[in-house]
Amino acid sequence: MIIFSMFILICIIMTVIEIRPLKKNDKKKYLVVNGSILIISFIIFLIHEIHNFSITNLMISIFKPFADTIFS
Amino acid sequence: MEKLSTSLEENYKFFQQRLNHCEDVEFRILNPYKKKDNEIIFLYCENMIDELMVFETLFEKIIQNYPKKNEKIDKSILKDVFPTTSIFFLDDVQEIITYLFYGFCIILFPNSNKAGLVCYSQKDFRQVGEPQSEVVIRGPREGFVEVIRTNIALIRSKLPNANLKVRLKKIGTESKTFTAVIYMENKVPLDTLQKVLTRIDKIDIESTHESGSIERRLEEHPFSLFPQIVHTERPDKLVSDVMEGRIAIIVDGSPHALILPSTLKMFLQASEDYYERYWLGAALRVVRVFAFLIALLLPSFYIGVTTFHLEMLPTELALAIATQKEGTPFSAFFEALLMEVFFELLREAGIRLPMPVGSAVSIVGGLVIGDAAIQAGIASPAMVIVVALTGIASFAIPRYSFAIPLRILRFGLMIITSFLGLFGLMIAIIAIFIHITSLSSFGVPYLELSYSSFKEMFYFVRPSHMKNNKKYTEGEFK
Amino acid sequence: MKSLGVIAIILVLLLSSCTNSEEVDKLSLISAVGLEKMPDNEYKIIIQYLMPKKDQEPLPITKEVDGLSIYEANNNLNEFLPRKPYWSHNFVILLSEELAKEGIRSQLDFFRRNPEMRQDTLVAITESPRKILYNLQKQQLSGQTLKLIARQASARKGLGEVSTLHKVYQNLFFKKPFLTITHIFLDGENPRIDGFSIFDKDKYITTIKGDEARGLGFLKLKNKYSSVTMNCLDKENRQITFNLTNIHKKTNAYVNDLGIFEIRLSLEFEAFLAESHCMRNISDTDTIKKLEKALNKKIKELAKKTIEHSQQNVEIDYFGFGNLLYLNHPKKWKEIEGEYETVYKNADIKLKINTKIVQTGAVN
Amino acid sequence: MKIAEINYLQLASIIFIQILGTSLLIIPGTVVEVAGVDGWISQIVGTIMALIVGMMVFYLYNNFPQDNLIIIFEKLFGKIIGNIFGFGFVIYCILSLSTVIKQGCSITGYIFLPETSPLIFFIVFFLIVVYITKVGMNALARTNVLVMLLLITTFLVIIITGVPLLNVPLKPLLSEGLFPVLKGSLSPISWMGQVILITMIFPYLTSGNKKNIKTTILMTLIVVGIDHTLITMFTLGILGLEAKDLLIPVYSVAKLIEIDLIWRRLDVMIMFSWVAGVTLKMSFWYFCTVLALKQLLHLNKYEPIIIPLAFLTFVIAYYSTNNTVELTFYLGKIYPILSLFSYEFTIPLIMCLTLFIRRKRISKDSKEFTP
Repeated sequence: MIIFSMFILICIIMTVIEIRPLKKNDKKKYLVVNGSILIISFIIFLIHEIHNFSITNLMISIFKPFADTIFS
Repeated sequence: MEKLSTSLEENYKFFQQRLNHCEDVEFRILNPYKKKDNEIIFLYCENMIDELMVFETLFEKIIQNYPKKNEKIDKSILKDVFPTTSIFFLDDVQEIITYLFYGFCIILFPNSNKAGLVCYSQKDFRQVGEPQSEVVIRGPREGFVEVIRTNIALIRSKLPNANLKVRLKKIGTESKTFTAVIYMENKVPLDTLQKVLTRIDKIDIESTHESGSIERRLEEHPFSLFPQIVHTERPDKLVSDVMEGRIAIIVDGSPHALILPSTLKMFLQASEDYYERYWLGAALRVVRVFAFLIALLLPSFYIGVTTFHLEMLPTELALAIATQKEGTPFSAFFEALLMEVFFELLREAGIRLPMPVGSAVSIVGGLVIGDAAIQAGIASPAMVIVVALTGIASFAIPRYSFAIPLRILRFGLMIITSFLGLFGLMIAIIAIFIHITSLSSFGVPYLELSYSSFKEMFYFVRPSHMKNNKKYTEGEFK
Repeated sequence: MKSLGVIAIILVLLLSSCTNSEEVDKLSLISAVGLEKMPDNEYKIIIQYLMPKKDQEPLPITKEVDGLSIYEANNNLNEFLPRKPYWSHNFVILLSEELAKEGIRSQLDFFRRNPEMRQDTLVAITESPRKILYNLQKQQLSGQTLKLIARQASARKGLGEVSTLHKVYQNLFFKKPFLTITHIFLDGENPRIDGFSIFDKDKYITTIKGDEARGLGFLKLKNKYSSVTMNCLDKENRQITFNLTNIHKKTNAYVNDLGIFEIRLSLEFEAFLAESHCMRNISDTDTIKKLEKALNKKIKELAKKTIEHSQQNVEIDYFGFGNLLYLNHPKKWKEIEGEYETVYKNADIKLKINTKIVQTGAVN
Repeated sequence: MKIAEINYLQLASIIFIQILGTSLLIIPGTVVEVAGVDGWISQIVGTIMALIVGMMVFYLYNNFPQDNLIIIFEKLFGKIIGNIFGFGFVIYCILSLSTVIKQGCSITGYIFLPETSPLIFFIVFFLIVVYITKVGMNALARTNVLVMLLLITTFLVIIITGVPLLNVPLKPLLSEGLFPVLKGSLSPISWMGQVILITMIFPYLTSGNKKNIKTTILMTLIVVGIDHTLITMFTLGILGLEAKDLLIPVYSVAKLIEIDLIWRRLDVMIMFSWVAGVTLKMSFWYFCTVLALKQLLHLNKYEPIIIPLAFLTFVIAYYSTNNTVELTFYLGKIYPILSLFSYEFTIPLIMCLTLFIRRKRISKDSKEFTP
């Protein structure tokens, strides 16, 4: 957990470093894009922590009937 | 004052003032009739010049042809003295002073705003001898010296051809060092040439005394560990590279000529490869590729195998290593680190010391690294073999500058391997190769695996190359 | 700044990684292991490991541990062992007959799952693994020696293939497994290999020794040497020995219309005369023809002996004829799959043997 | 900025590593489980089907040599539907990439460092992938050639040293009929259908003429198909149906190989080169994902979004499957369906049909590719 949070922190810092020297107009755009991507990943992380549910689980539950009929 | 004035007195005073405390500069006034406005002033730097020649040719002849008492002295007098046009006139003060220190004799006339310059330059420098850093068994024994004129002469004598162009540039705002860009006009790719010339013009530096400082400023990736410009002391190597369409740069005062664009394989080639039998050259290159890999990877591979993947070894060997390891207090990583540091220390000490003391260091070092460390239980014999092999492999790389990144990277790889095993090693190798392949030297990829480059590396010897240099101009640029 | 970030990540990585690096001198290399059954479902494992000491020949040390499972016993080892057991250099797994009777598939599971384990480890059955391992203790590389013995014995004596872990499992996945495993006897002090154990699926049945075992080699081996000794043509009490090589085997199995399982086996050998106690002059082609004929007969006799033994005494097909039928005629196999035992018992096995004497050695 | 140039050898190596990077070790297992002894026939069927995908890719290249997939979508389907397809492609890329990462991490973890926390592998792969993507396509393409040589050597070593170990006949042929073979071929098709990813790098193929690019794509697919077939044949021939029982059958084959003189145990060396392949595969996938997202969002540069997007991908990968059983099931049964019904077969087919029908009415004024 500690490693993970440090990892997130470093990722955010690196992103900020990357964006900082850009022009003002671009900066806003990249902030929005990067921020939303990071938020999405955080939501995925939270959902997994709370409900133990991931996208792969979703895929498996959707496609399992197909798979069972095809590979029976 | 930027230009000379017409008054001789003013000029004289100016030079006196400007060259204050430059006590190697001699002022001589020639005024046989002791009459005003009829004197000539000579300036020269006495250490840079052949003084005897100045007296014998210049002074005596001028006195012989000196006009009558009533006639005015004029710069046309020099025309009578020198039939050839080995004299020229300048009025820019800064340039005149520069020429003064190049070894020219400056002649100032009354009522003239131009000074005459005659070259009497003579310096006593090192003779052309065998190059120290690139020794060959078979091949020419001459190497570059510090004087640029001698160096250009060495190249010219090998290629008396009008296509060989020598362009002189001056680098350094203070030192005004002569720098020659040498290339074959009909072979060099023009865009590369243009790039090199513009980049030389852009160099902003106060003074330079060695081509190394220019090398840093020419490279596209100056912070990379890997050198991107080959330097050589051998005229034959330079000429054969120039014949391939590469560009050479010679800096006055440095016996190391730069060759660019350079690729990784050039660092693994020795000029001898082309003089010996083809098979030997090809085989030696394979050996050098192995030496490169061993120098980079062997210690970390050993750490990875003995601490993570003992199953890779045959049982007997595993047992033998374990038996040797028994009783040594350190972990394999620390042991390797210690021995590598020992080795680097010894190497550094051996290079700096004068020859007789140097051999003493190597004897002591051999004892320390070899026997004593094992006897004292600091290192296991297997580790000593590994470190020694690594050292020898790094000496087998023909260019010293290319062995430096390997020495540094080796330590990094050892640290990563000690934490992550062979997995970490592989990841680090990929990172290194990604870095190497991302480098380029004047638009030419530093390392590119293709059929033609492979063939060039191992298969074709240079003679056929000389006839058809398309491989460099077409093959590598794509 | 950027490089600072990278350095920070690398530091985090390095400081946090709980790696599994083990120094060489913190491991004990296991070279052989034996499994025995204890009462109360417990296992006794006998482990022979090498612990290198400086300036000393590493001799194997034998220890015994108990445990409910083999993995647990492996962990229990460290009750007295100062080093981590390391399985990668294990060469031999010995199973006691008692244990093998319960089915070896489950007993070997630990060795299959353990990623350290090599799959070319020798698996052998013996009466008492313990005795063998204690007797082997004086050898420097005990496990390796035993594996080499097995390999040489299988090649020279014609006892079928060396049964490695991989071969055992490969066999168990066949439609009709025909497992035979090297059997190690204890002859006084030394281990000896002169026979093999036969299995019904993965359960140990019995062990075959001596002459009865010899036939398996002819039927199973490919391109390996083995020798045949027979009586001389003219003198009854003198022997002549041939070395056989370059085996070409053709087999065909099918079920005929009457429901009888028929197997056609044709074997071609090249024979070298290795030793002769009679007939100093064999340059005559007629003699060679006669010898070839006698050799054919002898080999047939040996093979028949083993086949008869398998059909009559144990009633188990350990040659893989059933699998052969499945490979070539999967439909027929399905028909007789249920009552294969009885079908095999009445099977008609036809042998055709053809030997060519190629060389007579250095003496003419 | 100058567009990186990719020559034929580099293109071939990209396709080669992109498919074989992970499949070299895994593919026999997933196929043998479904098709049994006839797994190698499944591979041949899969290769033939993959050639169709390759033809579709070339058909797109033939018509849009200067554009990549995102722009082609826009040109073919208009702005709105094109963008929807584009975002779908990004999601597909992230999902596929996350399975690649998961495979890479779990297999290297199992073989190299079984006692180390799996997070370490994710962080290491994260770092190297971010670094490679930052350095760019040129270096990636050149390193690909190097690693392709390494993988081919590995492959040849397995094949050549495996010959004496072959002892299980590949019989009976088609005992269960043709149906299991076809079912088994789904997984190879989904693997080799990943060749669709090179639609993202069309603009980089500047130096080639079209015919040569066609041969390069198809020949590489055939070579990869031969590799798949041979490796499956050898796995079956050496292990028999035991291959069903094993987590990574090819690794078990490698464990049996003995070269007495040089190396007794070759398996780690084989894993060594596999790690290189899987790293480059990940990097290429990630490069395409970043490029696609950058184009969809009309950004100037892709460098600033590398780290956040990589973080998202690695989080998804880290939390994708809980154990190896689930991963094997997902890879063998779910992923082929998922990918073949989306971007590996169906959508390219729709694109080609659309292109064929309205060939003359494709809008020409659309934007240009910028790296």
